[in-house]
Amino acid sequence: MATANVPDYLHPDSIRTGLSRRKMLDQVFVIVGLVLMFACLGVLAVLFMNLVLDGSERFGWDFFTNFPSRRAERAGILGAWVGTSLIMLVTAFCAVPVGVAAAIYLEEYAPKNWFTAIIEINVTNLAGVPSIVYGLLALGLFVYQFGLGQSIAAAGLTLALLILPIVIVATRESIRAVPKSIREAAYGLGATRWEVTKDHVLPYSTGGILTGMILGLSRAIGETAPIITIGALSFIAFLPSSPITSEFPFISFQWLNDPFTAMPIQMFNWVSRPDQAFQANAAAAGAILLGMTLLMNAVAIWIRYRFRKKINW
Amino acid sequence: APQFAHAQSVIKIDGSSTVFPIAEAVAEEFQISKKGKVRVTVGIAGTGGGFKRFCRGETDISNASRPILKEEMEVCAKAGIKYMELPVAFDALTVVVNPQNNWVKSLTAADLKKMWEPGAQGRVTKWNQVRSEWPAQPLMLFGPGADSGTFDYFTEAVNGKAKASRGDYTASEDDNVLVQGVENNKNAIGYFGYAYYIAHKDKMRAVPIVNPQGKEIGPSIAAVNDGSYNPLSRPLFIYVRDTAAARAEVKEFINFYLTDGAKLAEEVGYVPLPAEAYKVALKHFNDKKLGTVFGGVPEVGVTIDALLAREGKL
Amino acid sequence: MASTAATTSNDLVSRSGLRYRKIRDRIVETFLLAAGLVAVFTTLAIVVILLTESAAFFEHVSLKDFLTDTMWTPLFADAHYGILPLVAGTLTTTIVALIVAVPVGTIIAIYLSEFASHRLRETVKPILELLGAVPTVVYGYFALTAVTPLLQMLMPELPGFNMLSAGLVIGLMIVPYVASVSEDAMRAVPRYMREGSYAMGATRLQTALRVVVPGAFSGLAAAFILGISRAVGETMVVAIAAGMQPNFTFDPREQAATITAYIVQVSLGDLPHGSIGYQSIFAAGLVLMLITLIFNVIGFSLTRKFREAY
Amino acid sequence: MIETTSTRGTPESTLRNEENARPAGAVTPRVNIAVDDTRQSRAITSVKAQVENLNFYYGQNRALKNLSIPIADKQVTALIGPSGCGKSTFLRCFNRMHDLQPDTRYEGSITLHPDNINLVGAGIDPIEVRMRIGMVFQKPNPFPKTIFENVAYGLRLRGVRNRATLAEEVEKALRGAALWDEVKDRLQDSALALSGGQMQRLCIARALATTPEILLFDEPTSALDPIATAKIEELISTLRDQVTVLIVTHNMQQAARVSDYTAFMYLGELIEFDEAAKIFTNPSKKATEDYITGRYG
Amino acid sequence: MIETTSTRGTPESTLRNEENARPAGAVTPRVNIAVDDTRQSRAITSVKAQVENLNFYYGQNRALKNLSIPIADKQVTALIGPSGCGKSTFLRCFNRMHDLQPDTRYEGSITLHPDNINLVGAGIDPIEVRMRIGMVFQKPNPFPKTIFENVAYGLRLRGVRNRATLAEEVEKALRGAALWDEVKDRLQDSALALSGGQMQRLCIARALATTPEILLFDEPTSALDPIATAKIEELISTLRDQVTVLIVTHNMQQAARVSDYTAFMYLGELIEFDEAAKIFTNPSKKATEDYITGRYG
Ligand SMILES: Nc1ncnc2c1ncn2[C@@H]1O[C@H](COP(=O)(O)OP(=O)(O)OP(=O)(O)O)[C@@H](O)[C@H]1O
Ligand SMILES: Nc1ncnc2c1ncn2[C@@H]1O[C@H](COP(=O)(O)OP(=O)(O)OP(=O)(O)O)[C@@H](O)[C@H]1O
Ligand SMILES: [Mg+2]
Ligand SMILES: [Mg+2]
Ligand SMILES: O=P([O-])([O-])[O-]
Repeated sequence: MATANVPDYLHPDSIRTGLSRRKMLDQVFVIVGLVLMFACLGVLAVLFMNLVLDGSERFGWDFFTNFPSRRAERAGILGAWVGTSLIMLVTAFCAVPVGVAAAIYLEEYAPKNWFTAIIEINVTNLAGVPSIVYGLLALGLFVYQFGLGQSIAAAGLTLALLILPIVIVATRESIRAVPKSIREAAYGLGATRWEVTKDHVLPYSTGGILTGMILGLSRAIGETAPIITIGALSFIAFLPSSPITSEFPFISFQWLNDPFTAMPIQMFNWVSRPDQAFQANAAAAGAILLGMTLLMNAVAIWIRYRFRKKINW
Repeated sequence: APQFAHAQSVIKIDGSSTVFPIAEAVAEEFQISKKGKVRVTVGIAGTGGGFKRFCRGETDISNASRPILKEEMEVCAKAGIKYMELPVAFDALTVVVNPQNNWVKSLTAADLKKMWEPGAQGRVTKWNQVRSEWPAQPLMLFGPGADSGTFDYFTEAVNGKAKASRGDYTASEDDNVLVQGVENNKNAIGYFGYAYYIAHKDKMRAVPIVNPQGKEIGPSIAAVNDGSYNPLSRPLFIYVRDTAAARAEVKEFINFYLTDGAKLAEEVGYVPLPAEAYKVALKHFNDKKLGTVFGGVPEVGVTIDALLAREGKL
Repeated sequence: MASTAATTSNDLVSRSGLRYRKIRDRIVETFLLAAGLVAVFTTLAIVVILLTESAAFFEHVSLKDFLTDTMWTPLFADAHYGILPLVAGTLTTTIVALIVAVPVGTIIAIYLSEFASHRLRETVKPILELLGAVPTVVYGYFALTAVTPLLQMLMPELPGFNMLSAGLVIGLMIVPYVASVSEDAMRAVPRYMREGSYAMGATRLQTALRVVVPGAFSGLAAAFILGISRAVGETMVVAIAAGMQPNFTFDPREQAATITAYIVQVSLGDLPHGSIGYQSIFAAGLVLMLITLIFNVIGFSLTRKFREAY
Repeated sequence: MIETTSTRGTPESTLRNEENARPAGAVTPRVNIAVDDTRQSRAITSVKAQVENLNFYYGQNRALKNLSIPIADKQVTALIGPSGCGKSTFLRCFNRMHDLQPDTRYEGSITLHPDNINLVGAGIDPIEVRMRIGMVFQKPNPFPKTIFENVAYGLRLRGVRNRATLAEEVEKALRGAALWDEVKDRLQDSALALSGGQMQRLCIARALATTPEILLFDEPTSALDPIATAKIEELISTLRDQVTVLIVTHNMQQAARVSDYTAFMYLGELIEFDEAAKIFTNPSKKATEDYITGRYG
Repeated sequence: MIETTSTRGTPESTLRNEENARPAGAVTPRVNIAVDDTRQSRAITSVKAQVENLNFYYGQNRALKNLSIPIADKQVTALIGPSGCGKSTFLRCFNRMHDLQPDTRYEGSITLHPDNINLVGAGIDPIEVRMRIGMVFQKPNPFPKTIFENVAYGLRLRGVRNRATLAEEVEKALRGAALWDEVKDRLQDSALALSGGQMQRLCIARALATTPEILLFDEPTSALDPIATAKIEELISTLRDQVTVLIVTHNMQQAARVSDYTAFMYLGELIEFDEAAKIFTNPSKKATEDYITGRYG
């Protein structure tokens, strides 16, 4: 076919020269892409190293077991990490059941009508609401309307609402990954919706749900703005009440009403102290907070990977 | 060793960020001395913000860098909140500039007014608009926010009316933000409590203020003590709710405050009151001497002896 | 013989058991619906709270002042209630962020989706997403203590608080977000579309730019718009690194407050319930909410479009 | 050896020209599909279900048009027809699978004998229908559970708890699906570890465990290799003695091999229903013949 | 009317028993596929590409086994065989589409005449190969651009900017694909607005625009309705005069209708290659015959 009458641009020679230019552009793009990608990853590394180096002198057992102090070298994050843990407990306890249930409703039950559409739109929209707006909601609703004040309960609930869309979206995605054929198999045997959901859909999407939960919590753990908005920035050098008591009934929920501090708040507090010594504390707290977040994400990735491997449709 | 506290009550303190360093130090040392059995929280809502919470009964002790105002007294009275007013230290309200600022040698009350009066808003934006010999650099202002006692005192002292200030400056209830602002900006000028200056004195320069006697005086403990740092030196207070004062741990706390407070105030950069003054204050506390001695009107330049001698009013 | 089959299975059908199972199904459904409604109530609560407090705010402040005044000093004696300075700050930081995030995010997305091996993509993507998971307060610290000093080496006149540094860091923060959504969109372009191009003798870059990117266009647009809505709502970075001064300027080298920074700044103090200052943060929040809502609606409808396209 | 015919008319023209308009010179259709001629031609003696004027709608779209077919008891009825003609839609009416999808509608009736209930009637609970009528799908879809639990699932739904009963019924069902020997030593293994053909037989066992009155198959072998296909076909032939079977297939050879009766559908309509032997050797409609000889589809 | 045969052997047994082991009593195969008998049987006079001992590996999986086939110049060669036998894999060797997937490997050669380059050789750039050999896919895959831009795409890749040249070549290609009359008034409309059959012809035009030496078709009509299919088949027949065509199809009738030569593949091996007329009337292998008569697949 490559006869003499082919136009110039189809001639093998011109094809080859044009081709080498195009392939070079490809190479250039690869380099640009790689550079940008590793630059971003590099920033993550720099960020982490920056925190670790700045905070290096603070890392030590004392840092975890000391309360904040006016003296930087004596200050620690005991109150902060305990507070953060308790808040996460409240958050997980509220957001996960509600989020999973809402996701099940939307995926398995909801008929296609305007009402469901409203719920859908709400969920997608809430996912895009800036976190500070949740802070305003909490300030107006939890702090003043419900009278919860600056308590662990108020913070936990705020963050629960904040991550609710994340949990819902992740759960829906993993529920959707359960093939229709499995549902049909179960329905075909005479199962009701709930039986299909509980026996099949939920068990097979546990991985995705757990992943969503952890990702949600990892988002919540670093949220500062909404907690500041409910007014939680203060000097607190004690722990909330113990949830376990020595007297009957051995469990107390007093801690829900206690004032608290949390990791990001503590870090923000130290960042805004200009004393260089406190910057080291801020960096150390930041490194730990970042470490916690990264760890949670790593766990989530691992779970996702594990479950993906386990059930291969 | 830290331990989970049981469901015992918390001493809640909020208010002035100027007083915060003292309160924080006292709270920290007190809790250490009580081995964590008593819990104290200290917020920094600013003097005004602190009084608002205090008069709603949300806090036990309110820190204040100025006396309680008439409106605040009324709110408290309406809510049935009675209190004791205790002076805890002296402060030299400090005007600072960036160390690279080589043109400001001192400031007069008139200079300060030019910079900060409400009419300056949006208009006075360059240093040379304050004094023509200064450079035509942008004027970057940092100061406490509207809930701050420092703000109230400064506007009263400089502009002649509390809260009368321009609004286009970087305002923060958190003095640390102001410190950073001044540290990082060559053209900055700001004001806040002496303690915050002391903590960062190598990164900023305190500007001497021309006092009514015409002398250029820089902020210092001596200048406060001899009354020459005028009109920007002022007493700091705590207000204790009477019902809270009935609680044993609060009593202990106030005792600790008025006995060890002088040392801690000095440590964090304030001017302690004379030893005698703390004794009198403690006596007033134990005698449940209620009310304020200011009657709700801002005053500039009162001495401590005069204060302690006055009769309180709710 | 038909009857035997029928009886055996009818034993198993057990009507009373079925009734119980169906009632249980109903009850569960009610619970699940209630959970679904939490999302609706949350939205409602946000709207109601923002609107009621803002309504109180607008009793004192005319809408005209709010929208046209160029000064924002609600807490001072000479109070001005012009939202423009805050909006300007918000837009400026957002634009700086986008100037970083859009090209970088898109190039990374193209690289990952069209050039990178499966292994590399599966390794890099989660790591990149970690960049989006870093707590914003940490980014704020980074902006203030690392990026600003770096920029000051290049621009000695740069003030310690500035929107440039905050914007750059927000941009960095939303890169993974833009990259991830764009990459999803590009990967939604079916393989046969790419194969069509390769079969014509196109290189990877030509295929990416001429076929994949146009094919994923609405997805890319959605990624950018969702990125915008993120940047608009970002709080801690600007609160820490951009200064908190309402400053009607679009110059990123200056310090300024954003809507979010203002809310945080006010929250740091304790504004009494019912004061105009308290209401002002809700009015600011309402504006923020409206801005993000607009972007979200556009973004999500575009996302839906690209999902439906194939 | 048959000489090749020269009918090169495009498929659609072939379809439009019904019997009365055959192109001149066309040769008689020659069908060479293997039909098990050991089976004797028989009329339907006992009807398990009678489909009467069945219409089905996906929203506005009428996917089934006035279908009327008798389903012979304990016989295999096959549904054939080109893709999209409504075979699956028809099959799924029998166990009300369409009820899972919003905006669908049945008209007409499918009367199940002997108790004469209308399977697609409004008064009858779809779950009850599904408890009496089993289904096997195109793609083997075992649950990602153990082999045992897969088969036991239907019984558990019906409230059977007793371990011994369960074990007994599971064994019976697995034997019925000709799978017992292959899996009896690994009942606790995951069902996903089975081969495609084994999975499909497991799905049949799962359906059999609850003794369904009718068993529906929707292209049960189209995802399987030839060997597995042969096994399933054999199994379906033996099932004929226990249960009424309705099978959709796009493979005419398969339909010819396994079915007693065959229905040919086109565009949602029933074109022809007859004994399989008749349909595959001597269809009475030109469209059927064209389809069977592979002229389109 | 032909009597029905009684061969009910399972597909795999049919396959295993090669000619020499036919079950006793089996009837001679009867094939009734329509072959265009106006075409004359002809030997390959000119070879466009010679496949020699081609092996292809997806990782460890050897998908093509020692294939050797001549591809006749300006003729249509069809590849048939059951699903998964490697037809697409084979086709995609010709334009090196496999290079887009990691961990694939070619062995052997496909020599393209007249310049005698080895298409699957390591030295030759896959992009250059693709620029000389066009391909049309199973699912019509026009780019989300205008009709004009779709056809012009290949030319633009090759650096053609001149508007007049582009317009001219686009028209020529569209005419070549028998689409010009239908789209000439809406060249600036989106290609996605076309019907399935038009889209597929557009894809053919797109490939034709760069004057490929070989045109590959991978089941080009399997996503189309009968009318569109007929048009494409007709088009392929006319293309025979311009370009060498290699077509994969699962529809035997189609292969019989359009191809000059046919290769039957099974499990990655070439079972039989011959003139189409020969393959469809008198295959020499039992497996081919079984496949053609629909005994499996
Ligand atoms: N879920 C659905 N919603 C709307 N229409 C549908 C749905 N499923 C099928 N249809 C339509 O109903 C008609 C019949 O489809 P059906 O799946 O029953 O065909 P089929 O004969 O089983 O085809 P195949 O051999 O491809 O499985 C088709 O036109 C199809 O487009
Ligand atoms: N991308 C791939 N990676 C690994 N193996 C593949 C890939 N594509 C195909 N195969 C395998 O190669 C073999 C041949 O597949 P191929 O797609 O060529 O078959 P085919 O004859 O075209 O079938 P069909 O008619 O279904 O298209 C199959 O066993 C298939 O599983
Ligand atoms: Mg079907
Ligand atoms: Mg193929
Ligand atoms: O915080 P203040 O001391 O300025 O009220």
